[in-house]
Amino acid sequence: MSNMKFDDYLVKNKFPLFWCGGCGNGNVLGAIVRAFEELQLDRKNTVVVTGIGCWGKADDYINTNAFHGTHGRALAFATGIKLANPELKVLVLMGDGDGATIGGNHLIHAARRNVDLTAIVVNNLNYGMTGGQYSGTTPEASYTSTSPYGHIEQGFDLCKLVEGAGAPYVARGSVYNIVQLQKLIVEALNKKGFSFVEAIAPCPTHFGRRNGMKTGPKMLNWIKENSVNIKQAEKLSPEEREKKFVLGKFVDRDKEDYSTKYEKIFAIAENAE
Amino acid sequence: MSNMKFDDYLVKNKFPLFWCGGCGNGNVLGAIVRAFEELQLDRKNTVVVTGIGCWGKADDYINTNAFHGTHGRALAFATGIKLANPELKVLVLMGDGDGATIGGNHLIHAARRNVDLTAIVVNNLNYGMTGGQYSGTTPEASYTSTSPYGHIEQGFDLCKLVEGAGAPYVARGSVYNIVQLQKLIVEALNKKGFSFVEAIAPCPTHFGRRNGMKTGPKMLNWIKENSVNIKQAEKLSPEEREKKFVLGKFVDRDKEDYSTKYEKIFAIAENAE
Amino acid sequence: MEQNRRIRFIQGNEAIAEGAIAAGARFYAGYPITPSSEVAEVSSVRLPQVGGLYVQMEDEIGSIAAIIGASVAGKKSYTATSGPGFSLMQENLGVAVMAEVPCVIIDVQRSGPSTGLATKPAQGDVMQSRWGTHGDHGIIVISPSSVQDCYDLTIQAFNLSEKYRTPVIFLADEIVGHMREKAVLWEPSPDQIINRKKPTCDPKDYKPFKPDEDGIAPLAAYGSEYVFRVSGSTHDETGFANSKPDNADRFIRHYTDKIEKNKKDIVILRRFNLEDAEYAIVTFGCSTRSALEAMKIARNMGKKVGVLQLVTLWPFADDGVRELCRKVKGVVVPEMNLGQVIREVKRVNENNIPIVGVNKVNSEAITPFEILAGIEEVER
Amino acid sequence: MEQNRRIRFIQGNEAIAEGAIAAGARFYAGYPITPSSEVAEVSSVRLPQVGGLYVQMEDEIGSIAAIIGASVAGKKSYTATSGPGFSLMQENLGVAVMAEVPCVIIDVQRSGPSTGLATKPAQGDVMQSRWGTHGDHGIIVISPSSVQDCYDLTIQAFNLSEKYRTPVIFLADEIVGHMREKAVLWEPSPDQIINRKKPTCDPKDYKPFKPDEDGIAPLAAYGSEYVFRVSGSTHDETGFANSKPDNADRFIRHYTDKIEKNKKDIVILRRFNLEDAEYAIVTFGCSTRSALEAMKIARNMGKKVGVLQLVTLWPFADDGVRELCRKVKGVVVPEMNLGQVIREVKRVNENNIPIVGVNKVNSEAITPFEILAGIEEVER
Amino acid sequence: MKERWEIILSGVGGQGLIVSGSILGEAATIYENKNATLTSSYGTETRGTFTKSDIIISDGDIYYPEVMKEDAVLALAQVAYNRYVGSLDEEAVLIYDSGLVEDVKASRAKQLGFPITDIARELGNPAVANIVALGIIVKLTGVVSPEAVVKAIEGRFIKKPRVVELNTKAFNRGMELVKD
Amino acid sequence: MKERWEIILSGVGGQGLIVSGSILGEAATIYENKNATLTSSYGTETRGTFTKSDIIISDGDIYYPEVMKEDAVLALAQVAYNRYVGSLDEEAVLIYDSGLVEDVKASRAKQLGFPITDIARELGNPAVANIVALGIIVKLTGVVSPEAVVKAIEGRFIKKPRVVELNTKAFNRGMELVKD
Amino acid sequence: MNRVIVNTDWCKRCGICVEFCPVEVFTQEVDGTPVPEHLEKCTGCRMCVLRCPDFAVEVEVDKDGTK
Amino acid sequence: MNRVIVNTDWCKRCGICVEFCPVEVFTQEVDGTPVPEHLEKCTGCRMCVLRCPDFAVEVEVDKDGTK
Ligand SMILES: Cc1ncc(C[n+]2csc(CCOP(=O)(O)OP(=O)(O)O)c2C)c(N)n1
Ligand SMILES: Cc1ncc(C[n+]2csc(CCOP(=O)(O)OP(=O)(O)O)c2C)c(N)n1
Ligand code: SF4
Ligand code: SF4
Ligand code: SF4
Ligand code: SF4
Ligand code: SF4
Ligand code: SF4
Ligand SMILES: [Mg+2]
Ligand SMILES: [Mg+2]
Repeated sequence: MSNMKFDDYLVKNKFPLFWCGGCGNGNVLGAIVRAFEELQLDRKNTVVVTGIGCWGKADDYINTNAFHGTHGRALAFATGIKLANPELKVLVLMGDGDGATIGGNHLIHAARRNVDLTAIVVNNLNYGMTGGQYSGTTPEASYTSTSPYGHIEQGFDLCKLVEGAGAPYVARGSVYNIVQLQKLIVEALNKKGFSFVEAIAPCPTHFGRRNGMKTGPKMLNWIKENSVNIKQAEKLSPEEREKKFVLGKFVDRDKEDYSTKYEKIFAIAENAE
Repeated sequence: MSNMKFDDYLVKNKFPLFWCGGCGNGNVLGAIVRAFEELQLDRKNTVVVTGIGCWGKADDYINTNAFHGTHGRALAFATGIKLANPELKVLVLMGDGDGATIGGNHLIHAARRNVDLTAIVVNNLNYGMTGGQYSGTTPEASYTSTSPYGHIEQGFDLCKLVEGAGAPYVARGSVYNIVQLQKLIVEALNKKGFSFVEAIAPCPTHFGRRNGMKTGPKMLNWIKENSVNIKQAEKLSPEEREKKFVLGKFVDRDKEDYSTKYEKIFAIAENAE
Repeated sequence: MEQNRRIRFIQGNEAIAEGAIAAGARFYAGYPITPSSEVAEVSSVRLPQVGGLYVQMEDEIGSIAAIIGASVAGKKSYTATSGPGFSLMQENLGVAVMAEVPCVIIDVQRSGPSTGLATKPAQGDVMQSRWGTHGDHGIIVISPSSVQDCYDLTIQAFNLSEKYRTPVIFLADEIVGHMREKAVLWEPSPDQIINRKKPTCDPKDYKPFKPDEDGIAPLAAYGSEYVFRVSGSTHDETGFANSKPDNADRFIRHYTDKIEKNKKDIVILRRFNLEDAEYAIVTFGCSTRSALEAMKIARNMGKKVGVLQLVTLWPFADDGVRELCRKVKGVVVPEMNLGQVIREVKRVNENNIPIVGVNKVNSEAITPFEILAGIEEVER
Repeated sequence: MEQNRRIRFIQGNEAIAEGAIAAGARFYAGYPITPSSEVAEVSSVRLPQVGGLYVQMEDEIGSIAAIIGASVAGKKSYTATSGPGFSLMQENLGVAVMAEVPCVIIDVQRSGPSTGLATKPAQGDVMQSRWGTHGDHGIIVISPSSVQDCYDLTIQAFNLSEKYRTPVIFLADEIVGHMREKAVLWEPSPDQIINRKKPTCDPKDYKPFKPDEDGIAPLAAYGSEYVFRVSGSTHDETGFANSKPDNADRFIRHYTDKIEKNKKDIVILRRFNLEDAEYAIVTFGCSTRSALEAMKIARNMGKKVGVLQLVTLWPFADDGVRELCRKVKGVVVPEMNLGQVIREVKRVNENNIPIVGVNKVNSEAITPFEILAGIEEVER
Repeated sequence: MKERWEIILSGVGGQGLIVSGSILGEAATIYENKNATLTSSYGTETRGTFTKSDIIISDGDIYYPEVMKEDAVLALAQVAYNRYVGSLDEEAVLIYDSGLVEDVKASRAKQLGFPITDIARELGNPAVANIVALGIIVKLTGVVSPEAVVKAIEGRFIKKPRVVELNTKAFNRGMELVKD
Repeated sequence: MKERWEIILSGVGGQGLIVSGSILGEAATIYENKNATLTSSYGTETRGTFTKSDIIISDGDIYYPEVMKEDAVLALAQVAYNRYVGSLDEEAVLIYDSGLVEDVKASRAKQLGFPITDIARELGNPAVANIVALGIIVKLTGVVSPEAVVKAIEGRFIKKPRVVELNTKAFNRGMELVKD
Repeated sequence: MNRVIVNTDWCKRCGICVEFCPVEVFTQEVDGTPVPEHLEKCTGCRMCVLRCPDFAVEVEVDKDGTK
Repeated sequence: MNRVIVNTDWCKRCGICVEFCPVEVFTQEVDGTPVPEHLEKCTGCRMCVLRCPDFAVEVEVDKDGTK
């Protein structure tokens, strides 16, 4: 295959992007296609599976194979795709609502089952697509279109959750630290087994607007100010840490993936007959 | 109210119990009603919410209020019950299939949302009710009616998962260590906020039979041999620990529960009008 | 709540939320979805103002579960969704049927099966609202055609739900849900509000599924003197599981009968110019507006056209429609779907008069002119 | 697979799994539920023996999602469930419709709405199988009445699914699923198996939703030369989202039309003694057995009774039933529900002949004698 | 010979009645080219209570798969015996385990008691009581040939010669009981 | 006076057309006891592309809520202008923002251009262009009284006197534009 | 001596009480029914009560004889 | 000197490139369109390229002039 540039993976005739000005989705898309370039991914053998949401429209701009399913179920569709053809490289792009609120069960089970998928959750702390209601990651005390008096739930620490579910690769990046984000995505794509990358991203239109950060730059600055590196985080008290976006790689261990194990089942079953 | 004995909480005209000989469900039921006795719980103000499964039939034997819903959704029904009337003591009884496989999303969100509920998952490592298929907690390499060649998935460490989701009280007991189990249930019931107790229990009929432990005593001995106390566990290597049932209390921290926080919302909303 | 009595110029979805609160609902659990999200948003603002709870669940399955739970704990409760979420609610809708739990489920219909077109209207969930959950059951489905309806009929939906101890589906559509229109938010007087019957017997004798003479069992609330059990499995009067054939027969028939046998009380039909009509338009929801406009134009052209609006879609107005089919020469059934209500009209069309569907699924409203063309077709 | 050609004495559920494998299915994803679990269990043993995958998902929503994904990745796939699980599958069933993904969903019906009675039979999901998912769509539903049917018709279900690029519902019931009976597990020859059309055009020109002249678009598999996109949102021929009204119109109609317009090819009816019949029993699934027994007894009594078995429930055999209603003096429709198929029979009963339902929901099979009583009623 | 046989095997859960019914069905369908159906009632209530299987064997088609008129009923428990003893008619035969059914009542049907479970225990495993009973039924009714049943036993446990041996022995022992 | 007015407000997303439509509707329904409907087309495709609102105001009942025959159309963008300029008839008036619509074409309708957004900017906030336009429409058509609109503005922003002031000014400025 | 009573209507003959009594108080009948035979050994620890999954064992501790 | 090109068809005037260019190469038009005015300062770090959410910035580094 000829040398692919990052924008060879883009569907440019669909540009300009659907997303609002200052939305972080475009950055994550950029990090992904640049990771593709780095890995020289084969379009034909790649499937991008998306859910429903603003970020769920990302597959419109990626010219690999694509599956655009229902809200919250991307990982389940992806599991079928990958197990049916283990040769495929399967990326699963989900929002925080999609991937961690309605789709939380598929997320933890996919992590546990260790199917060789790469899940990228863009966490913009609310439901962008439907008008900025609170999601399972919305921080306590923030305002959304359905927490007009301030939100009273704690948000998930998604990386902790996915680690607790048993995933072999877990990392968090942010759109502000864009270079690191790309690096984590490359690592995740290289990982054999279930890999999970959370990307903290701005939704200026909804989360930003309702929390005093109407523009992309304001939201980016806020993300920057509220992020700490995993190393620095160690120095913080648990209470301080809970309020920060801790960025970096949390888990990276070797575990045989599902399809590899299934090969052994085939061998046993043949003999059992 | 007069002094209640543990068996005053039982629906004795439904005895003998529906469960198989040697099934651990009866033990957990015993631990629960003994905990009720210890706390002198008011039947009228108590609601037992169950899912569908062998363990899900537990409410048939408890003479408090009861809600027997659908497979996997007990926590969601319970959330509505509790939030609608915060005075109620709400127990949620679920199987490992019920509470952690199909119901995994409600579990992690309930933990995160911190509604004042006590969830007790009886983990018998498979779907008892439907004939012993593998569940999200079935250990790797074991045999079930749908893993005839040996199971290739890792099972959840439910306590880790629920801790990762943010629950303020997380503990694991076993039917073998029955006194400890009762103690953990009492603690959980006393906890304000979401409390989670996993009870490792034998299903001799299915999990036992297919894994060389056809009887209750054999399964109990196996559980005993594969359990370690949380203190002892610290001395084990991570690999060794992963293969054991670690028993004890993992998390116990104070967090304001949902209903308490909602009181503040009422105050703000009244003024906002 | 002075503003509650005012004339407002609001969206249908807002009127639904206001109607729910006026009906006495104090618990909302839901998961946002276009084009219903305004019901959630307005509820999140308004409920806490009146001591009610708004909670967003992790999905629609949990949402309907939570409102069922809240209802048994004593709060009138509701949720709002659209097709994809309504599909997810189907299993637990069965629990509300089986456990006879009053609650109101609002489905603001949008275009397409699957994810479809989130912001575009359709009337494609008519049959689903009747048959979407597995197994035999009865259900009440009400469909509004104006913003005022959204308010008035939401109150009615709660009333029927409480009266018959049954879930009620409020089947709106994107057009009615999103359009702004004048609505009078009147304050219902106590006798305009129906609350579920509470038990009055000795707490020891209370059987939560034992019907009174009117066929409906009183429902206590958790936390009262009445200790009781509720179950989504086949159960007997006590709420305990019971698999005896005659018990199954009794209760499964009950879920359908309590709706079907009270049709007279439940079914609301609106008749427009039917007295002298030679042709009738049978319609519901947003399409009613097009039908009435078409009728107006047709009448101006000298055609004797009338309109029958099925405010209650289910139980289906067998008698009303059968009678209509006996009286007129032909019927037109405009629907923003490929023909759902028309199947029912045909079923009761004993005289075999011509019935023509005007079906539109391109996500645009049916125009009056398309209905007029349908009338011309049926005239032939 | 020598045993595959043998006569076996097995349960319907086992025959379904064997039929799926014989049809070429190599992927099962499911979530256990009584009374369908044997389909899962047999599949978990048998699939790995033939290089196929068995995977249990976390729920039924994930199960149907996984088989849809697997199908687009090139494997014929299936799942099995019962009412509660089938209700949960409704949303993603719509994806299979919208994205035109072949797959087979087996619903082994059990008693009751909600959790009901897990081990007891019913035929309560007939309407749900047609209308359970939101929005307009068409669907193929096949119902077996014997263990041999479970094998033969499962193969047929896959064939239709592949041919029309559509999900097919295999609507069995507890009686047929759990009963043991003789079944000949024949090995289909290649021409008895239909596989989806693959594209043959230049990969650059491939449009996954552009129908050929036969109305069906070829479907490539992920990982081939053809790079393509599949979507559950309203999309155009390329699979990209498209909200233009004429596009919505075209595709939403297509999902219904490709089924309805091919009724001749799809619908299977079995006629028993209808040539001279004065009365007919219209039946399906397990009730067919009771109907045939009733017919036998009636014939012995000298009554001219015949049976029309709806092997294909949906698309409904409008023409076949309409014609029948023209020929006979009355029809009896026995169903283990409160009257679902009978609604459709009435819809096409243009001559208004008497139609009587024999409805039983006590979780026991309808006896031949109950049907005979129905015939007596219709004779009056 | 009779064209259609309707047989009920009844007892309590765990007695292997579905297995013996299946063997009978396999004998009839696979080895004698007859038709057969077997339906069982699965309880939801309590594990280990009354269960029954209906077996119909016929040379012709079998439509309705439930027994409409019993030719033979096996009762391996008192609760099962009680269920049938009063309702059977003269043409039926009621076979019961005389070790388990203690309270024998009058019946219009022909009643035959055998110490079925005791004999199974004698053979070394009470779990083969169902197969002993099968021997009795086959011998009494002739619904299928003994050879077909033996073939069915062999086919079913093809990889377990010891199980085949035990079951064949149990079956033959059941046949012999009738001879005696 | 006309019994039924059919008005379209069109432009691109974010111009506040639903707000101005709502104010018009509120003026008509709450303060003049008329009937009114407002329907808007929500796009799915791209944020910031063509949108429109249909407003109908009538003394009688309003059934079909979409405009069937335009009395007045506001176009706040070229794309919106293009959509209507060709299809309107003589009885309609087409009001456009002369600052944003550069390519003016022939039309059977009466066309009136005003520098709407520029004036709004002059007033200190381009976001009130929609209210300036409202002033123009009300003045031109008389569909509701100016007093009713001012009351509607006051009612809507009841807790924000500065917003009321700015909007009222914008509205009056729009009215004046027509006078000029 | 303590009294150990087995409710045979509820007992399912699982053998747990037998297996886990620390001092082997129980023997079993052929069908598995536990028989509290060696009551003299009973320490009154009540583990059989807590371990029985079927609420089928009761222990009445002889207060005078308690160790 | 480096060339910094803004694709105004794709640019949404969000201001991110302006805000985060370490050396303030950009100014903005009234409507927010970024103008790479101080090209002489550009270090070629390409952060504007990576930070633009709309793929609207390209930087051509002048190889001779690169620091
Ligand atoms: C079953 C179902 N429920 C709800 C919706 C409506 N819906 C579409 S996108 C979305 C939330 C999107 O939030 P997120 O996943 O965080 O993505 P974002 O838009 O923020 O990128 C919701 C609730 C749906 N399409 N399907
Ligand atoms: C939606 C749905 N799917 C599947 C089932 C079938 N089902 C009933 S219980 C059960 C599993 C029970 O396992 P678990 O929750 O572990 O409880 P146990 O029986 O082991 O106590 C299943 C799969 C159901 N009732 N509903
Ligand atoms: S709404 Fe938020 S998430 Fe969606 S495109 Fe706009 S900024 Fe991005
Ligand atoms: S099947 Fe297992 S879990 Fe169920 S009652 Fe029997 S032993 Fe207990
Ligand atoms: S533990 Fe209980 S059920 Fe088991 S044998 Fe002993 S008394 Fe019986
Ligand atoms: S009380 Fe203790 S010592 Fe006595 S029988 Fe029970 S377990 Fe044994
Ligand atoms: S970051 Fe990109 S979209 Fe934003 S202003 Fe700069 S060039 Fe335009
Ligand atoms: S390349 Fe770096 S220095 Fe140059 S304009 Fe971009 S951000 Fe500024
Ligand atoms: Mg989001
Ligand atoms: Mg379990």
